[in-house]
Amino acid sequence: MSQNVLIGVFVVILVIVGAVAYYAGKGATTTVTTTITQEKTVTATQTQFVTVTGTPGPTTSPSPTTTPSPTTITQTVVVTTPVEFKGEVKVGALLPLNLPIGQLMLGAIQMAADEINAKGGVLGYKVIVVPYDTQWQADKAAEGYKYLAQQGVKVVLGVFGSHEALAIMDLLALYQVPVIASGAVSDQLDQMVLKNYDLYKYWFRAYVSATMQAAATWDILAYISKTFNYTRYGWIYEDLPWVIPHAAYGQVRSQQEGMILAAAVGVKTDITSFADAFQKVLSNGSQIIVWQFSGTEDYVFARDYYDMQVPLIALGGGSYAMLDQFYNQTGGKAEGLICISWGFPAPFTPKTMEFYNKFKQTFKTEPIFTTWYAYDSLYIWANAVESAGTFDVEKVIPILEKTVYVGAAGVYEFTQSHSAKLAPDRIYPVFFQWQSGQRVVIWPLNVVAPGTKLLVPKLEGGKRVWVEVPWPPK
Amino acid sequence: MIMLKVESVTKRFGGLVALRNVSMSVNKNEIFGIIGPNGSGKTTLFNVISGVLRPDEGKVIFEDKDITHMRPSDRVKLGIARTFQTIRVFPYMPVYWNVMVTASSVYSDSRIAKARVSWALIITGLLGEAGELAGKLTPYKLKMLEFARCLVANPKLIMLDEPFAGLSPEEIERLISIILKLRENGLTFIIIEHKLKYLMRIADRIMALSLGEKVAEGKPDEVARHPKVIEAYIGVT
Amino acid sequence: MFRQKTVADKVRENLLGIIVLLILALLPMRANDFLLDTLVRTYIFVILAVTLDFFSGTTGYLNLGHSFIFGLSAYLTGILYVYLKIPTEIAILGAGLLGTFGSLALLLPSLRVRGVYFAILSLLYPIIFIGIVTTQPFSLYLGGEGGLRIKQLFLDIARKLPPTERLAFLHNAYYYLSFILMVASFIVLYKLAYNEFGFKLRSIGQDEELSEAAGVNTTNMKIKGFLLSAVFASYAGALYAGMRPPITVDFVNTGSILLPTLTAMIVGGAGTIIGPAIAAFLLTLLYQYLWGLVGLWRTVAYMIILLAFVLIRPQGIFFDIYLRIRRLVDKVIG
Amino acid sequence: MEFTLIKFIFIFGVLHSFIYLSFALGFSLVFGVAKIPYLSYAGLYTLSAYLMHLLLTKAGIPTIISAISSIGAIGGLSIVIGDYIVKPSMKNPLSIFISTMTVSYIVEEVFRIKMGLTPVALPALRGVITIAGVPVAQQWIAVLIIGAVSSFLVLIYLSKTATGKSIRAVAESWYESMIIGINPYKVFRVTMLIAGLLAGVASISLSPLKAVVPSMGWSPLFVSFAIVILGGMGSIKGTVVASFIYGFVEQFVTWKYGGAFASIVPLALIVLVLIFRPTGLFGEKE
Repeated sequence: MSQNVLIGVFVVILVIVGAVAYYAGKGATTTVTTTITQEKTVTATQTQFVTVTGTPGPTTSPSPTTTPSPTTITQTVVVTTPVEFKGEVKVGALLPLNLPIGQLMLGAIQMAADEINAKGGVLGYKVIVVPYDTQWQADKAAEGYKYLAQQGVKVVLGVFGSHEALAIMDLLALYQVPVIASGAVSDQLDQMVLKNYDLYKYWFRAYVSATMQAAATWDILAYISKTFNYTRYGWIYEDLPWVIPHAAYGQVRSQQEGMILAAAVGVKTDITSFADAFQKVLSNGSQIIVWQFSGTEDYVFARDYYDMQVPLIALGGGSYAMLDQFYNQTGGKAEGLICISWGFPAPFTPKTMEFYNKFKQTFKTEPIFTTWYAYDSLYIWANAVESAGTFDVEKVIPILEKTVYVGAAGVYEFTQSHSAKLAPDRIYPVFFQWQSGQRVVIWPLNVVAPGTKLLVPKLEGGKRVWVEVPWPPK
Repeated sequence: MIMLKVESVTKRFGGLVALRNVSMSVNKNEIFGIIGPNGSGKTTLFNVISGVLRPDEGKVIFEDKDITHMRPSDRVKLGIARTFQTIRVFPYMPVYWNVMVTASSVYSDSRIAKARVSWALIITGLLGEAGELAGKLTPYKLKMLEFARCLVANPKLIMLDEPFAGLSPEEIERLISIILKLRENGLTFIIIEHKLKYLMRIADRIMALSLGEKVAEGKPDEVARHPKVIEAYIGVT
Repeated sequence: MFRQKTVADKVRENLLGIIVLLILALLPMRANDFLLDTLVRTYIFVILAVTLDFFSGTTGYLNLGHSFIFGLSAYLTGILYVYLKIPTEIAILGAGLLGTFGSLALLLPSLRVRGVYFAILSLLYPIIFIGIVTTQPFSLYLGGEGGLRIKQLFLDIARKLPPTERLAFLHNAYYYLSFILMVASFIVLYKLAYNEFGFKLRSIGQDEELSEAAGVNTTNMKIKGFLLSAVFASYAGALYAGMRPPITVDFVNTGSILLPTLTAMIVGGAGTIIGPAIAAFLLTLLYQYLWGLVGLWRTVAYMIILLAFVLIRPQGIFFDIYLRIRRLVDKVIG
Repeated sequence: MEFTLIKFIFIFGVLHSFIYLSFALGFSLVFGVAKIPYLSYAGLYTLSAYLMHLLLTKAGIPTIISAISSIGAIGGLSIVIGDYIVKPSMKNPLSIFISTMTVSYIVEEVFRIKMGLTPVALPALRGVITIAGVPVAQQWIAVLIIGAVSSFLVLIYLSKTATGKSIRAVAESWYESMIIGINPYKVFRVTMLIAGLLAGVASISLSPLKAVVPSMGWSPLFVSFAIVILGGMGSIKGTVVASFIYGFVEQFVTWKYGGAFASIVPLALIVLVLIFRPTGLFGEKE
């Protein structure tokens, strides 16, 4: 009996795996492009996998991931635009594909690759994106970097998490495959590049560091506070390690700006009520609120911001508060919230709206923040390679350091520490305010549309009313 | 000489008193029987002696050593081995290991332990089943297994809780012969038993419990004739 | 029953294992770095599965806090390196030991709490640990956002070598370190699990009261058994931390550490040591390579396969398969 | 200030306690009755929220109907899980950890892949009412009422009806109940049904308070675990008391020391309780 059971087991396994693979492959045709690239991988890799298992030569890489998944998709593109390629060049995408952001970033990178290939590729070589799933874990990220290096990728893109970045930092010098990260905001990374250039020069970040993020938030905070003579601010933050740099920067900057941290309230990701946070902030006489989350707290925050009728300006950032559907999802309770957005659908550069529209109609959702930078990062590398005329790292890096690239998210110029420069005319976040369902840009001032109004809350008989203030103020 | 002394032990479970001020003493190399109707506290007394339960009052003294607060396992090492009323073995372990577990925790030298185990298995006639899972054995073999587990502990005192229950007359005779032989070799027994006619045959002294109190103690026939015992045992013998 | 075994007997008995180990030991000659990397993680999980099985599989005390032991020593490694400036190589040795003793914090409740209560109680440990590590002010000192960053094991040595040899050196060093630790922990625990020691633990699992009455000092045994399982687990944690910095909460994470381990133990056949080892080995590789097969759907596929395993053979399937193969081999060599 | 503090702690303590009660109760039933860790609970919790979302948006069914139907569906699914996933793996209690857990993971992953890119929001009552000067969203009140009513109904069911009594009998002792002629498997299925329904109710009343994401099911599961263990397995009374203790302790810590510690302190508390009372507050001694 048990004999049959055991045979049964393996049959079952095979059937299941086959079924899942088949379904995944079929589902692909109907779903959006990233998934196409993903699922096409399936069919492609299956054959690959079979051959590997068929001839168990350890010299051939045993990983079915070896198949450059997107070949299929790029080929389909190629079919439409007949371009002669000299050959193929692989670029790695090291991303937490088990998170939405990872999938969106991969989609953006793939989108960039397709566009580049449609224009004839890089140095006449067809760009092939090789994805690797880090599962948001440092160890897997390290394995992924080695794997990609072994696949002969010329550059590794993505790298969203700071822990993932730190995990691969010491490998860079060993493998000499450069990284153009989008995300990984830890300032440690910048320090490392500055301290030991030779070991870490392969690291680039087509995004800003945590300190710069904090700086951007503080610019508008300081400006608004000056305008309305606020001196006490309350800070509501997600108590996870990523906010530590913001706290550190806040301590320094608040003294320069002559502001006092009236209340700092840390919350957990699975929070259900901000009543206590607002109560503390209000009772400590704060005049303005700064909020920073990375999870789904935005929704709860917006709800309680309205329910508690909090009569203070609340500016800050979350993962979803900048998305267009947020206002309706909260039933209009997001009214008056000021949100940071590291990429915004407004004609900052020629590329911005083009990318935004294309991305949105492909993925049925807006590009979440580092998605913009993932898209640009491939272009940055491609341009550097084009102007270097070679894929050789040692030649590409100096050019990257001098690069000034006009991308979808803004204008990229790398600092001493190989991080994108933060400045209103370079990379800079947009701050907008939710005004009756519209996202009205209020910062930086150079992009504020004429006739813009800022809604300032005021308490009248227990009810919160919005006072319209012309913006920017005279 | 006295081997085991139980001094005015009282054990309560919540409100109900399982043992009230029971005292007894067992001499070396004798077979001491304990009788009494169900719920008279026999098994509780066993649990107190073997350390599974701690008495609320009173003392247990084994070879002039107070063991009232000693772990059961340490008592086994001292030489007190017991069986349980409802047969208890380790069902998913081979017979050999059921016995070896005890042997190896009593003897530090594993060779002696092994020798001891094979000796016990031979005496109890389980050598054939040494490799089988204990759960698969017949009731008689299970009793023998429990018995063997007592033997390997190099015991001075063996406490059997209803050893004859559920055995055929022949099996009982076999068991009795083993007990007597071991007794000749200097072991001491305390036996709880309902089948009085067998107990009377082998026991030197008998104590009768009723509702947690000692009602009689002495030679088997005396106890059997004791009015309180008869009253307690109406319809049993 | 007590016949002394000759060397030939021993070899014949363990032929299967010897062959497998030989293959694995010689693998680095042919395999590529990625496979080695994957295997390193696989071995770590084999160690975890075996250690978990040695205590929980036998005594029935389901220790859902196993990832706590693993992560604790990982963090200790980081702390030793960052705050006491101890080089990684030595920090690992120290942290393994400290972690073992630290893990006693998890054991002590088990001396009173039984069954499912112990399981949940031990599950709370990693959760609380993560909560503490990610919360200010502790998070300031325990790594902040990127995790505790320590210098990779042997990195200095590697940098001294010529570029061509560096990678090979690192990979082989890591591979063999984890391999040796895996083999050592497996052999030690396997031997123990099938002699008096192991059967005493099993007796606790089957009837703790009886086992005490049969002369086994249960408290003592539980502590010994737990420490034995903890020492290997925490050395695995420290070693892995040294090989895969930075140290983040992933080292404690129930999902990423405990889950594969527990699964391997159950699907492998609890208490058999070798079953879980095989299960951990195959399942980790399966999960790794499912990516290539079904892409994003890997977790779903993996879970369905697990479900199939469990429903077909709740007692654990890999041990049976092992026995079958072994009997086959015995037949072949007569 | 102190007074407002107490006021807030009390109000939100009550609110959260009922939340926890509403999902811990169902879990406690399964956990106590069948002595199985019903990890599928997380999956059911997530599934019912998404199911309702789909019914609303894709099928355009009115809110109430879609809510009720999704709850019912979850209840049925729970029975199916009980029959085809839990029961077969009962031979080995350890296996239940895996078999029930896989369900949760499959649900989570499927929704993560299919619609995980951005959270979805369920329709909530938007209004706000003021209790003793504390503004509270009507959704909270809805949760309070629903949680209270459902818990109350379950408690009545358990204490009055025959099946309910038998459930508790089984909770006391599986075997003895079989001896006195209760069919444990029938009871088991009823329990599964109730658990599923409660999971659905809790999910659908709570989800509007926050966003719906694929991984939303786990934290309720963990809290339920903690509460059931704190209260003592198989003791409904224990569960009720424990969820109030948990709710108030958590709120107190939140207000006094900040939300960061609110998720740690109650768990640490439970560790202590278990060390001193190894079978929880109301659990029966071995």
